[in-house]
Amino acid sequence: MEAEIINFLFNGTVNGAIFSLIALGYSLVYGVGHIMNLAHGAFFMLTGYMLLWFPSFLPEIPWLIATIVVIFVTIIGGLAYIILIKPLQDTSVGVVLITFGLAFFIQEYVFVLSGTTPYSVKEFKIIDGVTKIPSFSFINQFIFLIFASLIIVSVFALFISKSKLGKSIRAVSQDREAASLMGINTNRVLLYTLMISAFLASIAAVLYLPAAALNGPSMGWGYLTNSFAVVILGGMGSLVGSVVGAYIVGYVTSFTSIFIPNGPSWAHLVPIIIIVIMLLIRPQGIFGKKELR
Amino acid sequence: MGIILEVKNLTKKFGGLTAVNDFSFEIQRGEYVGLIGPNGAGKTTVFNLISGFEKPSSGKIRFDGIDITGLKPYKIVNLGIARTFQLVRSFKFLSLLDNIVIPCLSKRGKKVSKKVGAEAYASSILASVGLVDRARIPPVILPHGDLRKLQIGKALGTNPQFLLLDEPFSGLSHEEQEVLTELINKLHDDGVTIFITGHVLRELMTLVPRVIAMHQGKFIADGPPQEVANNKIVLEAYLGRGEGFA
Amino acid sequence: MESLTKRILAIVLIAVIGVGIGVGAWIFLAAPEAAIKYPGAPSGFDKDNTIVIGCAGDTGEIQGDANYEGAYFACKHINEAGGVVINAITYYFGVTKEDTDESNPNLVPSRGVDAARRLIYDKEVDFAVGGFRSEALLAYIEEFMDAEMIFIGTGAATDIFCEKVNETYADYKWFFRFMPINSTALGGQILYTLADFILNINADYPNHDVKEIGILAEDLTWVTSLVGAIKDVLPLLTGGWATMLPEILYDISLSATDMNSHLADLQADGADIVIPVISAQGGILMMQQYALNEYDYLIFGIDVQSQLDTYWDDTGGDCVYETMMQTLYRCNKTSKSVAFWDAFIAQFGHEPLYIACGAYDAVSAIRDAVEDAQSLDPDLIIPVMESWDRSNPHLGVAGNAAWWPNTHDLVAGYPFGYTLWAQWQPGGTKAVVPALIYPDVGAYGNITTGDYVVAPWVHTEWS
Amino acid sequence: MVKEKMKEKINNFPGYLKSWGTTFIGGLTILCLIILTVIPFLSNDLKYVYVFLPQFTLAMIFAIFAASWDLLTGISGQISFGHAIFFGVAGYICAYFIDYQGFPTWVAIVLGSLGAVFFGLLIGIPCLRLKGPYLALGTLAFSLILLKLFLQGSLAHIFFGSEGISGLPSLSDDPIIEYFIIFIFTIISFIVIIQISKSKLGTIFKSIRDDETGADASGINTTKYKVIAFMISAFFAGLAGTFYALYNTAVNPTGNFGTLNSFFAILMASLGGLTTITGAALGAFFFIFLEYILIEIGVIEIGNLIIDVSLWKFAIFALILIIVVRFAERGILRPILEHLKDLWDVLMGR
Repeated sequence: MEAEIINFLFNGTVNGAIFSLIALGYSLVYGVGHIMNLAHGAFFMLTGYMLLWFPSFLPEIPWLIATIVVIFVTIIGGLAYIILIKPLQDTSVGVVLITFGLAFFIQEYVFVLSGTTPYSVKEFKIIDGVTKIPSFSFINQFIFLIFASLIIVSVFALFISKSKLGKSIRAVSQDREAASLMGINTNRVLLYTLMISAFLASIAAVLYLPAAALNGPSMGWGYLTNSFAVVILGGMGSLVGSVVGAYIVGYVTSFTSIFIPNGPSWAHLVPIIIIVIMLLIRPQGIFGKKELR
Repeated sequence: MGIILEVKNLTKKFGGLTAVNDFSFEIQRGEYVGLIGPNGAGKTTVFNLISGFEKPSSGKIRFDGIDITGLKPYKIVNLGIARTFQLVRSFKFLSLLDNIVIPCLSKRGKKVSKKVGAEAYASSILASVGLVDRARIPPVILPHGDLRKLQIGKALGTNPQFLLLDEPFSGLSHEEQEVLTELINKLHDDGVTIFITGHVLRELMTLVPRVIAMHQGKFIADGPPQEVANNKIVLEAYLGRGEGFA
Repeated sequence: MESLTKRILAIVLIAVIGVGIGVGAWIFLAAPEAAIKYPGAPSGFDKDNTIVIGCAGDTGEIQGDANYEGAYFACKHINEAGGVVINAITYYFGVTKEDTDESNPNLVPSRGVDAARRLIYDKEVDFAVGGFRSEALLAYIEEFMDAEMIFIGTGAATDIFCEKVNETYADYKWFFRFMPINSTALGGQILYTLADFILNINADYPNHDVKEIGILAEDLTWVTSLVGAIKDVLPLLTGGWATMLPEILYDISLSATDMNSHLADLQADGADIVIPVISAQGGILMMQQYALNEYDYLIFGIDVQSQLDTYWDDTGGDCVYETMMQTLYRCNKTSKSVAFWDAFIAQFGHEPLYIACGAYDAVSAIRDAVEDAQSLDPDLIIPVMESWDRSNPHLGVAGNAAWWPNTHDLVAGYPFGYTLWAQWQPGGTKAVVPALIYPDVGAYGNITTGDYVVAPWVHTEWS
Repeated sequence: MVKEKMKEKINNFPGYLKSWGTTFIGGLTILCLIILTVIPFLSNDLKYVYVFLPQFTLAMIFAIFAASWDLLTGISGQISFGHAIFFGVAGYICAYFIDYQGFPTWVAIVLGSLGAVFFGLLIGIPCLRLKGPYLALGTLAFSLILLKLFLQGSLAHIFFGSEGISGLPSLSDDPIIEYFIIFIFTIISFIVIIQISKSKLGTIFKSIRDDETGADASGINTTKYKVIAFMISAFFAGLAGTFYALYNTAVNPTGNFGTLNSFFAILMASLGGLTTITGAALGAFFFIFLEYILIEIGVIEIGNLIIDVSLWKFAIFALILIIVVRFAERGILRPILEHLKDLWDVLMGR
């Protein structure tokens, strides 16, 4: 029982750490631009596959490749905004459709290049090995992930509240028109927001996937659904909510998987059920403003 | 004649803000009443509460003897209250005719439109608001004045006995205002009770025989325009905001 | 005047468009006729003298390619040996394939139906082999049955096809399964092997009781009956020694933390042996986390991906000490096995997947059946194939194929259809283990090629 | 009164048809119908009958499906990303009644479609509170829940598991008869959907799409009509779903509930141009035949480079969706049709 509780807490925390990184960017983009970016999970997945592809033509220095990949995905996020999202950002349907198309395209592109076979990218692990206590062993990379996630989230919070760009991001998220009247280039702010969001998803992948595996091109959707659950739970656009929501979803998933009979096969339904319940009961989320109509 | 609308102790709170505070008034059948107050006084909220688009925090609204507090908008419309919006709304991809066919298809609208058919009835309304020659075009290309007329046409489609007009004159040129005034007067002559808002007093003064004034969500005065205009509190309310009568 | 020129112009334009569509359609419909080729068939032979084998599989994915490779290789061997003579006419074998796209996680069943129709009506094949994903095959199998064409399954393990043959023989008699043995039989194989294995390994470790058995399986239909069988029967077979832990059925869209928590869960429950039942993506993650944490149990079960020779690299060597079912490896499973294995690697540069072995055996069997029946008529061939029962098996590279006449399912169990157990050993080599389970196989000699190695961390723990 | 009107309509019908036939849209429709009627008889070639012709059948099934999506999203403004729910549920219900209860195929088709209507009600009511992208998300979540429930092996005794239900009878063993059955149903479905969109009901749907508050203020019970829109759309999606199940003679979770099906509906309807209904048919034919062409082309060899075009199919579809949504809001096919119409007008000397 003791081991099960430690197992639940550890894996719940890892889940929370990874979900918070992915959902934070997702929530930011929605909060600032009301852009529901369905390609967010695809950025995560693409990072993983780039880690797989790039060593074949780059010098095999893991940190260098990882850095290049993250930069690459960040740029792709920016390009996606400039080329695809920006012209359509006033129609919510258009954005949803085009980001859906983008996500699907990335998925199929990866499918053509790498098929559905799973791969390992464990050479990108930052810390190898495990830390053992009598009843449980902790994977070091996951421990690192938890701390890295906390640090990144804090730095991000500082960045949003203190930096100039952060302040204009907040201004735009509160009132886009007023912000543009105050001389803020809202489109540029949105561009940076999308790049930050892609960057966070990409960092999440770089930290997490080496200790996991590339589970095929469609794995991005699962993380996207989880981000939805997190963001809907915490409130669209609420950054505190996203982090709290991420850990709630993480622990609930882990709890279901370990303590509920037949739990493992239900665990992946939990986030979707959270989405539906939250949408029906309190669409603005726990921390969200009631701006939803 | 008798009372048609009775509002008692109406209160609406948005979070910490009280938009309408213990507001009460009565309107007789066939009256022509203005609701005045500076910007942000809570006029639109009162309209939203009467027409059901918002639910009051407390208080009662009775229409024609029926308690309509908290009813859904379409049910209130089907009792005979129609409204227009301050910001022009229209079904932008439908033709003007179809824009008016929609209210004619409501439960109350159907009662009168059934005999001649919804489309014929709608085009008669289009004629009465003076847009019949544009029946087939969509509203997106209409000038602002015509959109205001369309709004009233849409309200008329539901065969109302009580009409809520929210700032019908805002953004109109002088000529357009006159045409619209004429239209509203004609409706009043046909027996429709009219309740109208405006934040510029002068416009309403010439139009209505009775005004109700509100400020910061509270009732401050009720009476003929001249009397209300000279009311000290009303003057303060307007002057305090530096708007005046101009 | 002007309107007349416009009109003429319009007519010309429409005519051009019309002619364009017409020509396009003509090229489209008429052209493929000439393009059909049957790889494997010797050149200079026309369609009439070629027995065409159609491969239904997912081209571009390992399973579909393996199916094609196996069939192609068989055709090549048959043709090199002079083809087959029917009524004094020599026939050669050709092979063609259609993409059913069934490995795609976004399965489109109509695609498989379309591929089957192309094989039957466009490529005009005489026999078909293939199938991998049960739900896709369930849709397109009907096409072959409607066309009364013999179809040999080489990849799907579910019992359901053979149940159909049994229930409505008249509708499904054209279906035979060559690979793998059905999932119930797989369960049986695991049971007998594991029961022996548990009892034997206990003898090696006097200080530790190896008896807690966990199951880690993907939550899919084909797993259900298998898991149920293991749970019920394994304790009985070990004389009540083995006890079963609650099984873990995971959602196939798993993430790393889930797999880690399942493995930790099994560790916490005190598992000694864990039986994975995995056909999809889970295996690589399982082995990675297992090797990293060095959990105190052995992995011994089904992990389809680990049959691939690329698995060692895919897991970065983490699959070491995993023991799993393997249809064929380089050993004397039958007298043909080693020769086939070496020739296949020489031809294609990689090891044959179980589907390739199945397809090879299937095509070879078709050749023998055609020769026996002296006809290409399914009605005459089916009785020949049904006559290959336990008393008269058909010798293949992957086993002695014998069918149950009423279900057309492979007879499972030594010496007919059975699977080997192979372990990944340090250095990236695979060995067929353990010697205890496979005694000398008569004329073929010993089929085990290595000794079972207990993972060192488990060895330390148990000693 | 009503009877007289009907009589009048019937008496005027031939004349109406004649005048409709001379309009551009009418003429084109009649031309298409004639082509579709003669196409099955153009060749006796086995490949033509068994491979080429069924592509039309498939395209028509997806045309109904895409049109039903267009009715809900294009006409009524309720964005659905989970249309596969209705498609899959109807297929499963149909398959269940045929395979487990031994019902005749036609009864099962009706039951399947009605089951989809029931699900339209079931999904429609809770989703009423949601708008825009939230509705998209909600419907997507519902479809994912259904997909996962049906996929679970441990629930296989309730939901038939990952292998679904198989061995269904096809509509007919003869592809030509199958073709004509679907053809007739497609025509009926399109007439009904187009008539609905042109009727007063359709006008109300459009008013809800354009301005829901305004519709409310006009005395329209928007809640009721939104649910009706969900139900009508679900019926036709369900009809397509049952035909798809019978076309494949099997149902399974990924194939029938997969998000890909919702994607297809969106793709086809957007390509043809939203709100046009007929555009959905054009989109469906375009995509089915694009796939057919890609498969026919197969593997291209350019020097050492070997490209299997058919693998790129979905990537190409996604790219087309991106381009259409980004650059051609009105769809690709409608502008083409408009150019053709100009040509026609010139030809008719107008």
